[in-house]
Amino acid sequence: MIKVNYFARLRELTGKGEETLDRDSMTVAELLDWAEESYPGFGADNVQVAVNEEYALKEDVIHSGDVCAFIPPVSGG
Amino acid sequence: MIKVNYFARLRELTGKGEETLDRDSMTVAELLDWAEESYPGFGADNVQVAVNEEYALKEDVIHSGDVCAFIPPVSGG
Amino acid sequence: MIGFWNGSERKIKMKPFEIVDTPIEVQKYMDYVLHPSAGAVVVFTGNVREWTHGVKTLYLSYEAYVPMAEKKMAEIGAEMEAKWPGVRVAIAHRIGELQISDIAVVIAVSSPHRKAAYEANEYAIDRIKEVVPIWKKEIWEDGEEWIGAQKKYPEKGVEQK
Amino acid sequence: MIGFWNGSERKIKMKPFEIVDTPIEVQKYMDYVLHPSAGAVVVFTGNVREWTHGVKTLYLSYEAYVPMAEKKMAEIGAEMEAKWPGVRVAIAHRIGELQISDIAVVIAVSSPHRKAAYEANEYAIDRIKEVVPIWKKEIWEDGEEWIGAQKKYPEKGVEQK
Repeated sequence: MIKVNYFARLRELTGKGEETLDRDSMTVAELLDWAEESYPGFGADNVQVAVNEEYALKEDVIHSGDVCAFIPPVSGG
Repeated sequence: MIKVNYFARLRELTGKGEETLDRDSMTVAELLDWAEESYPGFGADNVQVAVNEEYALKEDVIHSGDVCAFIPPVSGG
Repeated sequence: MIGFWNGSERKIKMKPFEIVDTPIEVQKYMDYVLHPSAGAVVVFTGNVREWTHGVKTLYLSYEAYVPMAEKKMAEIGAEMEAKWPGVRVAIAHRIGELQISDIAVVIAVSSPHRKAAYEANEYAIDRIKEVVPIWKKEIWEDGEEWIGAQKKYPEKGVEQK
Repeated sequence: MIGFWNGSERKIKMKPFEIVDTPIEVQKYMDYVLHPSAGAVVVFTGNVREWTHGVKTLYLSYEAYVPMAEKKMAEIGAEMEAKWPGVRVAIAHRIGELQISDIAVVIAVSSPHRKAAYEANEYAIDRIKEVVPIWKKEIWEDGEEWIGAQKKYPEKGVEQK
């Protein structure tokens, strides 16, 4: 089980703050592809993924129990 | 009558905060020379003069009624 | 770098890198970074501006991935302490609805000498805008939008500095 | 640039460039410079540091030529507004005996955008140290001294910037 969090534009687009994927493992790239297919307009090209509160590379592998977050371009300050 | 103010090191050296000179006019250079002669250790080379709250040049003329101040190197902040 | 001793029970209990949902009191963060070896304190606040590019903002709404945002702010603090030895840092960012002139972010930096305090402070806000997962939505009279520069997925993750 | 309207009766009555002989409250100066077009506020405080060049300071004593100091600080504010359009400035310097960590000077600068606020603020403290008639005496356990860099009488007066 992989948990994913949605924020800002993506939270509004998906209509949810979080959900759980029934997977044992997948790469960050695979997670982004899944999101793009599941949610038209997701815009995965401009979204980063954090795994366990750390920015991850596309080839990094996500394991069951990890907490992921889709990070659209930040705009704090 | 020309009024002069002393601050910081010069106030302590002269033992006074201000005094009045019985002159009608003099240049800034003359005022500095007078101070150097009157108060050994005045160190006029490192003292600027303000006339009516504005920094003055050595050749500027001070007139009766003006308020002068000896300004040793500043160290605010 | 968090929770060091700095001379006051009250200060020890403060969280120097935090996301808050209530108005930011600047004095608290200034007090936190002040200590007897500090000769300078530089504080930055980012405030909600009424007009941006000729469009009138009604209010802003900020959202954060709170635990990661606090972690990233603490990392920025550690970067600052490594680059400018002797600085002490506190950063807070507010989330929720903010009105005109409200403080969105405060950065307090103390240093023995002033130059490092200015430089480190400006570094902090630049880094916050790069890496801290916080998002701003502008709400105008005729619409709203989540703000954020488009950028490609980094090849090597977010740049480490 | 003094006494402009900025949205509050209380603010109008404040003196934005002042020498004070009581503890400096930073919030007052931050409030003064804040207005709906300000997106950033940068505040600098110069604080009494316990150690300077390995010598322990007991306390400091500041003295000013008050009317000229306030006039010069206001001129610095005008210089800043000319160089960085849109900034709003308040400066206060305390005189008398100051203890360790006390604030000697506060500079508050607001600006639509942050870069100008940082730059203008740093400009202000540099100029204060150059031209404002204020003097600092350091008092140590075994002596005391008026501080101030030796310099020759300027040929063309104090540099105008």
